[in-house]
Amino acid sequence: MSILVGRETRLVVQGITGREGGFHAAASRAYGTNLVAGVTPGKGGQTALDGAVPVFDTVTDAVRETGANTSLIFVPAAGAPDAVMEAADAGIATIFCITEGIPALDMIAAVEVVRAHGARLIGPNCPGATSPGRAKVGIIPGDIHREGRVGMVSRSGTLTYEAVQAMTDAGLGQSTCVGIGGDPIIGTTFLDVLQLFAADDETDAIVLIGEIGGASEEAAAAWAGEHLRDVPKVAFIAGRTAPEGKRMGHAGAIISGGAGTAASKVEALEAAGFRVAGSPTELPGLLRDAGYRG
Amino acid sequence: MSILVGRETRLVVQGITGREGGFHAAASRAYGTNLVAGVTPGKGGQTALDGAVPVFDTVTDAVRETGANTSLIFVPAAGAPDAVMEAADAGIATIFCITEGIPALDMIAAVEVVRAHGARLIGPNCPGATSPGRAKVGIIPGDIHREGRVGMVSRSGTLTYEAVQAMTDAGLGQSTCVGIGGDPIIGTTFLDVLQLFAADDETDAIVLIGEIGGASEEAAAAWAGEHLRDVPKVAFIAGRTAPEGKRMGHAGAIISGGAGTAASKVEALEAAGFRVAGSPTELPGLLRDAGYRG
Amino acid sequence: MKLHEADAKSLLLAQGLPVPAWEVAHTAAEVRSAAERFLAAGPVGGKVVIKAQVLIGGRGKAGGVKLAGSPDEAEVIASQILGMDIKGMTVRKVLVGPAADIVKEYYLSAVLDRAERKILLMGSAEGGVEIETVAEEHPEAIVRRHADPLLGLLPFQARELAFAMGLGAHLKAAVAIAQGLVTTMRHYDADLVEINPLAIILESEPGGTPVERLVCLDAKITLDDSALGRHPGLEDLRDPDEEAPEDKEAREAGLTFIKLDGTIGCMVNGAGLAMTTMDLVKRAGGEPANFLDIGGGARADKVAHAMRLILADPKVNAILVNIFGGITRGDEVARGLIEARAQQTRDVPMVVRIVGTNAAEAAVLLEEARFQTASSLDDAAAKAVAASRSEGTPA
Amino acid sequence: MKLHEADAKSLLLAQGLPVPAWEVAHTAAEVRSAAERFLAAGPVGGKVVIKAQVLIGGRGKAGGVKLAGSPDEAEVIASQILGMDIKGMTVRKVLVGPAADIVKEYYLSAVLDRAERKILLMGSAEGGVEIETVAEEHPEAIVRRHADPLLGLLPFQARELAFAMGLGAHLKAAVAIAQGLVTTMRHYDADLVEINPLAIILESEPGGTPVERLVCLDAKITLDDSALGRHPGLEDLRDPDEEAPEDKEAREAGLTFIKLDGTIGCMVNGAGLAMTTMDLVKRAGGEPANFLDIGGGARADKVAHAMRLILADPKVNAILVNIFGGITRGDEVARGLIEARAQQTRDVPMVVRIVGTNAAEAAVLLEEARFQTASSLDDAAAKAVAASRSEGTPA
Repeated sequence: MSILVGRETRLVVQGITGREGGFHAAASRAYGTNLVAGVTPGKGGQTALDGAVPVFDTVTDAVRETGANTSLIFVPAAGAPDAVMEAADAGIATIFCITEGIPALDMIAAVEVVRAHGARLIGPNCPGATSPGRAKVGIIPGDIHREGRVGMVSRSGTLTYEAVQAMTDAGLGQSTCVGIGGDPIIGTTFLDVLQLFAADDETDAIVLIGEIGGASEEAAAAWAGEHLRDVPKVAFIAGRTAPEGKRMGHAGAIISGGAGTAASKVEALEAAGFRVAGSPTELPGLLRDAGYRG
Repeated sequence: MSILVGRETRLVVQGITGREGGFHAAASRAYGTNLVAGVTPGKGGQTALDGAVPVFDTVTDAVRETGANTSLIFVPAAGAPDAVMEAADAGIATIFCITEGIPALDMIAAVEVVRAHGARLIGPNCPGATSPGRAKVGIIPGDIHREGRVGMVSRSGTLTYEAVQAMTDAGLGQSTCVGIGGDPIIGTTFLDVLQLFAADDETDAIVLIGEIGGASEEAAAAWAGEHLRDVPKVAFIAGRTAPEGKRMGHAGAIISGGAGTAASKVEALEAAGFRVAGSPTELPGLLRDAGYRG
Repeated sequence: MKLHEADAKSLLLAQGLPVPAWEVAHTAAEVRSAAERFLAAGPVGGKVVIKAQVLIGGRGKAGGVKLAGSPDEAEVIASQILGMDIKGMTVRKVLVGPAADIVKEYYLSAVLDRAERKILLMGSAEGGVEIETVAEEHPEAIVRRHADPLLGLLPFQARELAFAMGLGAHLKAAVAIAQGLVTTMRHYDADLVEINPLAIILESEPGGTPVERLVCLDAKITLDDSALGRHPGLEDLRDPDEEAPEDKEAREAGLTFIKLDGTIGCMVNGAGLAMTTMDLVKRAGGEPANFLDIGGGARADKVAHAMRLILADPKVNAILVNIFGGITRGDEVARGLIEARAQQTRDVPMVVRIVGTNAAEAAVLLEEARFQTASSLDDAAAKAVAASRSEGTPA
Repeated sequence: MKLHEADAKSLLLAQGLPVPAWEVAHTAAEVRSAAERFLAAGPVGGKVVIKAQVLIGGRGKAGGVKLAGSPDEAEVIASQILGMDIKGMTVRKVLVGPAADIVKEYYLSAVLDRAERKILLMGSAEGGVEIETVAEEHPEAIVRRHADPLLGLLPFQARELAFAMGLGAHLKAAVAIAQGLVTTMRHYDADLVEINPLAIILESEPGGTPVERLVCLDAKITLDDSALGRHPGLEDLRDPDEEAPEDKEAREAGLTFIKLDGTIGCMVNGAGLAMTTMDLVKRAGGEPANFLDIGGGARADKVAHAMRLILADPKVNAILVNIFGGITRGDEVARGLIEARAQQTRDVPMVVRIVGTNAAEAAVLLEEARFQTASSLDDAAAKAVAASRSEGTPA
């Protein structure tokens, strides 16, 4: 088993008739993901991807007609929190929200509704997840992956790809690669993903890609130090040289008053047994140093 | 065991320093209920009932200091829904709200919050519950009861007393008597209470006191017809002669368009095996006719 | 508290919902001048509609809704409708507006769902008829969706409702209206907000091109009486005809009083027990003259007030007082009865039953004052009916 | 987006929170006349306070907050503060108001709690100092309470917070302020609403009796940039000094640009990768001249725009372009670079790395145009640093 996405994934894409939605729905499907439906209010009854995928007006309709269990959301920011709640209410178990630029307070309510429904949200402002050779849900380029047993989690987009590529180039395949998103309020944290990897019998090593700001790397490290003692694990933190008080694009990447600095994160990770790389390209070597033989 | 209140009850009275709160707190205590605390914001550190009961600023404080598990609320309507949510948030398991005149939509949110906390709300606008000989939480006069094995549930106030008195006069004691309240939005319904009685090994017979309006008697009857087939059970419905379209005091007691009439309720109850009395005084006799030998 | 259509429409409009123009008129002359204005604007169908404003259903069937093609005709029709009696209610005002060119009618309402403890939205493509009729004849034609108990009607819930009602072609308007119903309900603490019909109508754009629009053609709102205190302005919308003067007096005194047609006055504490008392009076062969709940904890003066209300009805020839003391103290009630009898101008036989809190003290007072008493409720009802019969109908 | 104290106070006032009077002044003369008005009203302490309005902490220590007892003194002080440099920010305006007679200071703020995904209220009886200092030295002195994620800060939550902060004697005001902070946060989509100090001050009633009142003496609000689109009026409150002109130009072009002090211009897609690129430049011995994220899916014209921004900095003597195509197409970026070079007036060595989507097409274009390329990020950083060194600092 992989985590979050896999052969059991039955995917519905919300916003499938939009430019990005259509493009990435096609790419996910081309990768082999079981794409069963699309949703665009008002386009129910039509099809997408040249007739291959039925489009519904509501997620409830899509779930009822196709048994979708996973959703991928490309709805614009103004409607994205509603799309997330719609998916949770329709019984979708795993919801990926790619949309960026969603006001943080809108996500507080959406995350709470998802939690009340017992569903899981990944994102928003995330690139999705890929379980190489099984399924890809999101916008991570499919060809950078290689099948294997390293679990990777990151809150960046392209930096994730960089790290995945480095692993693949070094011959280290991945069980699942998850981008959790860089926004202040996200559905699934580093800690949540580490817990999933810990319970996954196909994941033998961990790569964590963090960045400055917030305290989620520290929280994950604290848990890993206790529960993942014997798992080979490496990390990379972006923003070591970022000046204090400046916001570097991601809402998450702002440092103020010493909390959330690269130094504090590196320290926490090393204390928990992570080897911390100075460049993404060093990750594979450090993982082998940590005893990973995959 | 009785239901809802009993020897395990550790009661906190919210609004204990008010006139009604103080009066009924004293009466509940005099009955033998384990009254452990009172709450009035701003009066924390004082005592109530002549020094017998410590008063706290918040329910959280009361729970922490006294282990209260049941709350009785006499807070005025404007603050009562907040008091209910406070109790649920503080970890109170069973919340009785006596307050009347609470706007219905306020209760929708409060009931949802209670549900989310896994707590139980009885009322609002209810007289509370008594488990004769064990505990009394609310405003039902204590001396009308008699210990026994009949479970009684009603959505009226004084009509409940009338029915309880009739039972006691006839020598039929009660396991627990519950007034669920007459408002449109209440925390615990007839159906909920019947389910509790069904699971209670000290309740052998059921008395249900309904009135016109709504459909909660019908819902309870449908369940009882299936699950309480062999339990002796009787009912009384008030408002058989009430004119259509007039609101008879209780917000709950309004008939329109044929739904919620006394006739529909009597029919549903009889179909479920209830014997329906023409007067509260007939309840004991009918219960004996139904085979109850308590 | 029920609102008139025109007032309900004002509240909907204030919440941003689409409601076609209207005016309220109290005289035929006002109707004529309103009709002139609306007809001058050239409505699509060339007519105005005149609708009786009464707080009761079925005014259409009763002839309370009519079309007029000219100011003259409007005036004539208005003079027929104004003053008309519809199920016991006198028409004192009418609503005048352009007659809509209806393409299709729908039904949409927001109500309290007591079983689920949520706001329930009910919609149907079978509009223009009573929802109870649809519920009986085509239950499958009714679409139901609950609003989120904490967040209200979310956009996706409104969309689901709109699609299920077949309003996909008017999605944006349908979503706004459905959310607007819940917003209206929450903003004004309404029990019920009903649009029947919600209609697609044909309007002409400035250039003359016909265009379809989804609008609220009729509106019914019932407010939660318990919440009126925090909406003081809404009290002004109360129709004085909705309640009898004595009902109003009672309400202002903190009593709940509803006048009925019988001869036996009833004074009870608690609504359920009051209804039960009426039921038992009827069962014993009598006819209750009123429903009267003095509420919990009533003092002597309130009891005396209640007695004056009962005696104001000339048909009353016997009185049954039934008090089960809990919060209410029996001796207070007894004192109120004694005080009231001292003031009353007309002698009516009275049967008093007081049990519960301070019943013993009450019994002493009642005996001293030589009231007829009863122990059980059945006994009290029988005695009151007997007293009423022996008195006969007063002149 | 950070707001000045005066603007933050305006938003709090609009939400009904108690904020003592103030005026904003841009010149010493304006300060003098404001001081005259406030002193004429006879404030309890007989003084006015003059506070530098800068978007950075520590202005008090820097001498940006002073008291004055007369209009003359106010004018002198204002002329000292206006134009003052505080941590690199020039003071262009000041806030003037009556100096409060402070009985006790508290701290209260509403912030986003990322871990819990809720609004977190933090309060402390240790007001007037930086909360970070309190957190380090007396962590037990900080009270925390989460608002309900769907309902906001409920009254009981606000009461718990107030009691825990020791504000039981000012319960009603403390509850209103705590709830008001959350209301303000939700109403304007703020990330942070901070009152430091929240203070009990002594005021004199009309009769002259001194009375205690809980008020917001200072206010800091940070708005969520992602939500500014739905609060168009708030954009006017942006301090033009908060961002450099090139940062603003970039923002308006949909780019994220932050000017730094180094010599190597960076153009990257994605914030995390952009920071990583900077880190690797530094690790290779260079100094990045900027942070620049062209975002996802950037087209050729956006890339050209980004290049102009980089080259506008005369210190830039080498450029590193690092693109990992996902949504972004490598060939689009390559075309943008070629277009930009055709327009540029100054020749700067450039190292380009493009991988991911359409990287092969990009490679062909870049080779034709004779760009220096790199395969790995480390390689690209090393080449850029080498290029920068060989160029030296331009004149």
